[in-house]
Amino acid sequence: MLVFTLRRLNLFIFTFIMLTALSFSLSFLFPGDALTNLTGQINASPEQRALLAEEYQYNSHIIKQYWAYLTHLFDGDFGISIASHLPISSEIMNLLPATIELSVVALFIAMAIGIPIGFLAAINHEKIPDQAILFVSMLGYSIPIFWLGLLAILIFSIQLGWLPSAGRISLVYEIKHITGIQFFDILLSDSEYKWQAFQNATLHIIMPASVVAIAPMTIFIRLARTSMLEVLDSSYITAAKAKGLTFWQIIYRHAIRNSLVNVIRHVGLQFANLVTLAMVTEVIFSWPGIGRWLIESIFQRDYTAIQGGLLALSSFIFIVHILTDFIYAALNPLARDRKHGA
Amino acid sequence: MNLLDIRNLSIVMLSGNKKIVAVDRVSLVMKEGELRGLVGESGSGKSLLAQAIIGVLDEKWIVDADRFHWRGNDLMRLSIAERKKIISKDIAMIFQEPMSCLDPTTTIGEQLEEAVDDKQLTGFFWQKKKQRKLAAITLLHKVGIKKHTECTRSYPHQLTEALCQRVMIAMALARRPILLIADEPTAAMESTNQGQIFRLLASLNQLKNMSVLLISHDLENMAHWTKRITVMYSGQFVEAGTTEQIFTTPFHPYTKALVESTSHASLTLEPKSKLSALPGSIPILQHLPIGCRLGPRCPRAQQACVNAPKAKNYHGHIVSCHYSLKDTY
Amino acid sequence: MARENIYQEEEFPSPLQQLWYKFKAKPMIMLAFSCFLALVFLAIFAPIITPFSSSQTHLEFILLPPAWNDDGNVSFLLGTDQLGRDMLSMLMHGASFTFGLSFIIVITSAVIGVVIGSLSALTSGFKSSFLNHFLDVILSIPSLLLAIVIVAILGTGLSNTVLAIIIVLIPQFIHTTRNEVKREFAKDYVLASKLDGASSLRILQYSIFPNIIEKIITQATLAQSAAILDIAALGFLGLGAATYIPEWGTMVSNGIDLFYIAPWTVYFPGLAILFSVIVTNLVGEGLRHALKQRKEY
Amino acid sequence: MSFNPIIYFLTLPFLSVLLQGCNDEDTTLLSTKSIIYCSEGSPEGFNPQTVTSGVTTDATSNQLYNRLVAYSGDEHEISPSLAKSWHITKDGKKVTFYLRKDVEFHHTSYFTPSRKLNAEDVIFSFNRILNVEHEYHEVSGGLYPFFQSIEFNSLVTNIEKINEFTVRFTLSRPDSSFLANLATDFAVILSAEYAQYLSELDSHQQIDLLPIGTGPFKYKEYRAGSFIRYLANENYWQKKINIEQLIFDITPSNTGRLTKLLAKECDIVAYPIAHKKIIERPDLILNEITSFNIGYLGFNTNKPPFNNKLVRKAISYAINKEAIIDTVYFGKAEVANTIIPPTSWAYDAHIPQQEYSIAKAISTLNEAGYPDGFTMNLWAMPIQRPYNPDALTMAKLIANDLKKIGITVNIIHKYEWSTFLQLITEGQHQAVLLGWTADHPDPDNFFTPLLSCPSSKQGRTGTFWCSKEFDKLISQSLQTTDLNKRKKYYKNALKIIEDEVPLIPIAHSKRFQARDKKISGQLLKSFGGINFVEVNKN
Repeated sequence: MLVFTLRRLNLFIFTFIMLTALSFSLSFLFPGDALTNLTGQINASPEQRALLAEEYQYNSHIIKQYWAYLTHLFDGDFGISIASHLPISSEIMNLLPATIELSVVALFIAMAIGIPIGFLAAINHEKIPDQAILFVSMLGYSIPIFWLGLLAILIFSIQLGWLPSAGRISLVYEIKHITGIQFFDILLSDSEYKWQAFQNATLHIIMPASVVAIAPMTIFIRLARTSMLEVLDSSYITAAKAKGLTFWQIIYRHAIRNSLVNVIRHVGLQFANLVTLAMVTEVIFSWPGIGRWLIESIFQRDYTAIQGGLLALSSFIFIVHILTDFIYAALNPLARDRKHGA
Repeated sequence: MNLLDIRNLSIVMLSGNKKIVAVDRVSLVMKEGELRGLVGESGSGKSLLAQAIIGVLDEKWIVDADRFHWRGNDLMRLSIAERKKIISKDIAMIFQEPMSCLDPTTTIGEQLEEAVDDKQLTGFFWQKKKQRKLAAITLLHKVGIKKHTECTRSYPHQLTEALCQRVMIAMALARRPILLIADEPTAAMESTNQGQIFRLLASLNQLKNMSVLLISHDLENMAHWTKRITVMYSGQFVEAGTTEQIFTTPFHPYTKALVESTSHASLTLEPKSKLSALPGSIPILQHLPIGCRLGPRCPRAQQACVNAPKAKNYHGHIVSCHYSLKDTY
Repeated sequence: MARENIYQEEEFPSPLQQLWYKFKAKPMIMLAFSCFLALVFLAIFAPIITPFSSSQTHLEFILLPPAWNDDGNVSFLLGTDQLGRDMLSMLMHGASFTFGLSFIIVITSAVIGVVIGSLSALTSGFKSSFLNHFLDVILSIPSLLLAIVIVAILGTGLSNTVLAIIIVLIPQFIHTTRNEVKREFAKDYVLASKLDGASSLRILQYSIFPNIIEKIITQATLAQSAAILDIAALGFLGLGAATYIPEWGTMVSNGIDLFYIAPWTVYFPGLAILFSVIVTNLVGEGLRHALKQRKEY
Repeated sequence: MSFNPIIYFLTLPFLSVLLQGCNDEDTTLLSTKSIIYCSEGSPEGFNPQTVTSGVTTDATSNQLYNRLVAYSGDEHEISPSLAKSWHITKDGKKVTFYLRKDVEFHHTSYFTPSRKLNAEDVIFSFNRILNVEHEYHEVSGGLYPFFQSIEFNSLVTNIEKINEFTVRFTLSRPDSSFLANLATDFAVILSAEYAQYLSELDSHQQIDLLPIGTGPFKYKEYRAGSFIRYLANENYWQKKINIEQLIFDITPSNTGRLTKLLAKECDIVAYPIAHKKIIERPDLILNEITSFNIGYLGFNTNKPPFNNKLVRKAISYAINKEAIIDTVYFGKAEVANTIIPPTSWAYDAHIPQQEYSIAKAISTLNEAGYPDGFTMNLWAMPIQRPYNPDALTMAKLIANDLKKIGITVNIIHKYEWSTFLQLITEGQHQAVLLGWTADHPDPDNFFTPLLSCPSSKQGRTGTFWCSKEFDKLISQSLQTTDLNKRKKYYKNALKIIEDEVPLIPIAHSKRFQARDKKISGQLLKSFGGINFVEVNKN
């Protein structure tokens, strides 16, 4: 387990260096002055600029500049937004939790629905349910998400009037920002309208999260199906059959667990895909997350924001990657180290 | 009384519009308390036959037999569920590559406990858990594993192949079976370990009067451990008899070739003389010859061999050949 | 095949022929394949065969519903938008942008990715492991996010979108090629040709490429559906094609303001994207299935 | 195969979370006590004195503040507000206001007033604008565009405190629109005590960001680009406010606002589109009100080729206004012949409708010396206003029209609204689609802010056109109270515009607003922004 952890740590450090280097080099790639892009100080006076240049080692060797940039990052200083003049770090702290909330709920929906359906398809391999599930999953995988979002609003918000179309919660509820994860904040607040707010927030997240979840769900269906087929084909299932266990006993006790382990392995990779979808969905459902903010930043040529947002989002994805690796290792004894060898 | 009586069992797969007969009208009779060998090259349908008996074959295989009696019950007349119930109660099976036959994500202990039949436990439900555990430990002891705590806590990949096979046997014993089918239990194992497993099987056979159907391609070991042997080739029954009969007076040309290719036989061979072997190789399922499937390779083949031969019984020594070697001895 | 099987020998078609036999066995896939070809045809010849030019406005026919509606007009089969442009013509033109460009994107990035990937597969040691980690990092950044960042660097517009998506797709091809080449390199037949004294490049060209080409084609179909969706998404977000270009994603975003009055301006471009992605995915699926079957045989 | 029970197991926790949220009926719904108004943009600040943008005045003037006087009734006469009465001397140069004595300022978490409104507050509010030396003059940029455009500082020479509740304005000349100007959304009264408090803390800027006023609502929370939360002012002097909360949900996208209305997430929306869809729904109401406005195409008369009168004329022949009215306004507007809407008394029925003639346009263009046409840029405003609900489509239509006379148009659209205005003020454009909404009923509010030399030089109207003759006519008109004389002056001024074409008037539109049936109370006024004081939810 120690070696496993060290290896992940090593990977994490490497990735962190890669990502910061990428974000640092962006300030040179973006149009305009690198120092301005890095700090966001667009209206700095010559004296202020000189001070900033000193701070960021702007006239030294590139490695020193990078190091100066890193030190600023560690101090939580991502520069200020060119458009709103607010510190990027505080913007990220405000927005990232919303994105995390949306994507985690979507991931949960995608897995909770996709994996059982995938198993169902595998159990009915090459029968009608299998074919139907495969076809529907192909459909779900092919729908452009922004279009799906629009249709969902049209049907569920306008025609049926069941679900709200925009935002995280109705603005009538005033929720203090504590953790940023709204459900926690609501539970932590002492408002008399707590449960109303909770219900309202739940209604708000259903549609965007489901829209985000559709495509990953179809992928989970496929993954779960393949994985289950592989497991059902393996000798320990035959052996279990020979042991005299019934079909459902085998499914519950052995097949689900083993195929689930294989599916979990892919969660990390799917998460990047899911966050991409969440970015577009945030635009459609006016979800106050980091994706929408990033896209707006492009229109406003807010390069500092793009750099910070990219760094924050990709680090988040990578942390989820590593987390799933650990969960996978916890579930799958094969991925851990051998305790007492042959 | 015959424990198992199988007549003309065929296993068929439909591939497209073609019908592939993987096992072609094989018969097998086993007596109670017998340790019987089933020999054949890989691909001869031994494993299929074993899996057909225990009923764990894939759905793509269609099994059909003229007679399938288990301790006098005609199993063919029962529904699949009933058949399974009887068989899983009385017959157990162990497989080749025991490691892959154990669930990699579950500890040995859990898997063992799961194999213990509920009916064997006498206590109330809150006592059952403990009883199960005890039963599992007893089983481990039975197969000669002393360090039971370490073993039950381990995952399959943390044990050696031989240990895994012992665990498999322990699991098989959990239901107190009457017949144990061992499908190449020692494949890919070192010879010292092989010996351990065989010894264990033999002692179980003798001490508990448990019948064993030992499947292997390794004729030498079979000669050592079994009393009677059945030989198969490419899904067809070839010859059956006592071990001695098979080794000293094989009636079938294939059996003869098989016996001659063992190192045991080659000890008597002149130095530098050719090792005997049949020409060609075992045919693949898609291109099975008609009639006697050994036909194209058989040194004694004649025109009559395009028809499948009928089995002939010579005082318990059964052979299925048009031109048997019986008269040459 | 009702051919009498007298001899043991069978006819052995070339790998590609075999693929084709397996591929065409499923009618659904064949249907998708012909749709795919039709889209390619449309992408090339759209300007010639559309009933109207995509920019021609008919001010007397503004927001005309599709022809099957009571207020529709037969000469505008799918209705018109708020400037009186014919939806059908715009959609047909859009095939050259959304679908046609995705085709070009995939071919370009596949060529670049395969070359880099196979060369990088020949590296070993520290360089190789660095490259591996590097690819992992790049692949863990969401493709759309990366494309957005590249668009931010280059500026918005259709050609920059295309460039951004090409850059984004290249690592995927590098990754696939690299893995496949490495896997093949470990096989015995490669060892055999190595013992014959073949150089690495020769092995790549004669032994490995023929064996991995299908994998790359499969990856390409996956990449194409992703490319279509990415072009459309960027167009929709206003980062891609300019508003007057009938790119499907842009058309959806243009239609949003009229969604409640003229829903067809949103329905049709969305359906067009859905259709082209499904067709591409089905062709890819068929290809993968045929490959798997061929390998199993 | 039976239905797989796994699905039940996995979805159960999720469902239980949902159900848990549904078991509270002990408190009444907060949403019944709150009104959500979906507005079209973020305010620039919370002080309407410093802006002209309608977005800001809508969000602030009537909600947070009061003025000395107000408009009332259909005839838009001046009525008392913070000033319960006033007196004007015969020569029109001295105006005295008598203030109410019961007006409380907002009590908020960041400031608690110790006294009621008095003369100090009025003097502070106007001195901030007039006195360049004033401590607060330069705060928030020192620009007071509305007051500059009416030349307020040359008009008012002195403001004096007569007693605690009496203030006198001394004017340099009589001005018939003075009271009307004080009734506009820009002339709000701030708290002098608050200013004093802030200057002690040395955070002057806060006066325009965390506002204290006398209006029916008080500031609670603002998140840029997202929402503004106001709470009812429990001490409002005029009446009791019916609702607890007023929320401005900032939704720049037109469809977004309509969607929120249809999905019942907004109670009221600004500038709704798709009227048909709203009328179809039995639970929604569409209000319309005649608004005094003009949407126009302005030429940068400093830049060639639009420094040439004939080119401007040629373009005015080439634009098909009827098509624009149909497409952009969905027929809910009138073609504008001139800058004055027909409902104003200054409107001259004799001015003919601009002829639409491609042939004339081509011949005029030839005459101007551009037989082969040219390429121009056309800037289209990026947000929706009543006078121009969809500038991009309008620009596309105009580009299409101009193609017929050989002019190629590049449309420039992708700027944020404040940047857009900044660049227009700098004169970066050749032509621009803009508009103007009157702040009060006096027709001067069209002439002076749109086309007088002082406001042209500021550049916000985008024309940079300046005519001494025109300016003389409109100032003559202001100095008289004789309606017939004023009509004559304005008629001549309109002639000059018709001849010079500094801008092409396109449409006078109505202002629309849609709301849920549950919301009652008058919201829209012909002049100025939206007012929530009477609104109720049942």
